[in-house]
Amino acid sequence: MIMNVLFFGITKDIVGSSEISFSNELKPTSVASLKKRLIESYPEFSKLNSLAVAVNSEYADDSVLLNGNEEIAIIPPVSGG
Amino acid sequence: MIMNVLFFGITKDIVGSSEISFSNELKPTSVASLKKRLIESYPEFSKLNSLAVAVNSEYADDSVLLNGNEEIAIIPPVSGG
Amino acid sequence: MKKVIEIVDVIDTAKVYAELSDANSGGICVFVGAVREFTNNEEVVALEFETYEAMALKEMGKIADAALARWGLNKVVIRHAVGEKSVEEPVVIVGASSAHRDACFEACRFLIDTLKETVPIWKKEKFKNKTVWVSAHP
Amino acid sequence: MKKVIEIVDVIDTAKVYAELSDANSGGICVFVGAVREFTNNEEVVALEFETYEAMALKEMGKIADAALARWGLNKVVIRHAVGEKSVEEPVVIVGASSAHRDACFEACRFLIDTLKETVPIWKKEKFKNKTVWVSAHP
Repeated sequence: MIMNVLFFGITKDIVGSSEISFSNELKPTSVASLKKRLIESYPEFSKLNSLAVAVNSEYADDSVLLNGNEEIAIIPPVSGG
Repeated sequence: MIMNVLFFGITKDIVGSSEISFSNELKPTSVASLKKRLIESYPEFSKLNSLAVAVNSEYADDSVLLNGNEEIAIIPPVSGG
Repeated sequence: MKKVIEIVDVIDTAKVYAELSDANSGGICVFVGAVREFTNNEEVVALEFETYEAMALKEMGKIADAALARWGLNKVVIRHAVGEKSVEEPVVIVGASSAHRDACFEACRFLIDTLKETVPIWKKEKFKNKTVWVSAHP
Repeated sequence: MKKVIEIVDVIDTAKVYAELSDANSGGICVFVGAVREFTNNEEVVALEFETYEAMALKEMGKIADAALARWGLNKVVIRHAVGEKSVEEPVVIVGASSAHRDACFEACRFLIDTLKETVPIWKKEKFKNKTVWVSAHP
């Protein structure tokens, strides 16, 4: 199983793709470690006003653990309306 | 010249007409005296929540003088909306 | 036209957005007052509205001007219906259009609150066995 | 249907009144957000909206449920547009329908304020010479 992560808005532009995959041995095991890895790979992420993560389309805080079967999405600052 | 007074809403029902006329010698000379005369003739008026008078389609307080050429209307409690 | 002020027989709710739309408006707030089926647990058959039209239009114009000035609005609509209205029918529509949403919400609330206080329109509630002029008596 | 929750390509403002109308509602409040021509004195060519649709619909549903419960509303509508929108085009419409007007005004304000805080929708402002993701950076 690979872990897919979806990107939207400015994070999609930063990554240059709407989705990236982590292969088995590189999968982050928590929301906190996912964020840390993304910021290491894409330093631009640290300049954003906020960076949230959704797991199975619900906001998930840093402590949430990941097993790799979830739908994971990166949520930059929202600006609807 | 006679003075015509328009009635709306519940005051029209009380008077039984949408308009009454005062002949020359009986014309009230101020908003206050008009109200006094109406309350004497129609005691039901004194039971209303409020009784306003419009002169030339503007709210007019008791001190406003009347010469008989104005458009005069009796404004019971409004309830639009 | 910055303001639309009307007394009408039937309110067309569909056109109010076009009337309030403006290149400088990011926010549009509209309030519609409609006939409710029950008042104090009594079933309402219909409401009947009458007005002193010349004065009502003047007072509605004053309310619109006050709101335009106070909130720097781009557009205002105040439209009231007269005649007999059944349950769910719209009886009044007011709307404000402004750069940001604070102004249009506050202005819209002001429009309906002030209309109910000052505009010479009268409403009779028709129940099954009686009719009552609203607000006439304590 | 007590609530209408949708992401659409084009918002039809004309149908919202029918969606909010209810025999028990004396008040209906609607807010429309539209594209303004100028942002900080810079001319906007268009706004481009994108969404994480599955999550956006879920979050919009939570907001509607919270408003229905808190204000005892009869009906709620939350509808957001995606894609490119030009000046004066509606991008969001929210509405609440209630027995009395206090509730629908407060609820309508809550709907749009909370939508802007929590719903995963992103807006890019397109100016003549640049594009900017709104709120992304300090």
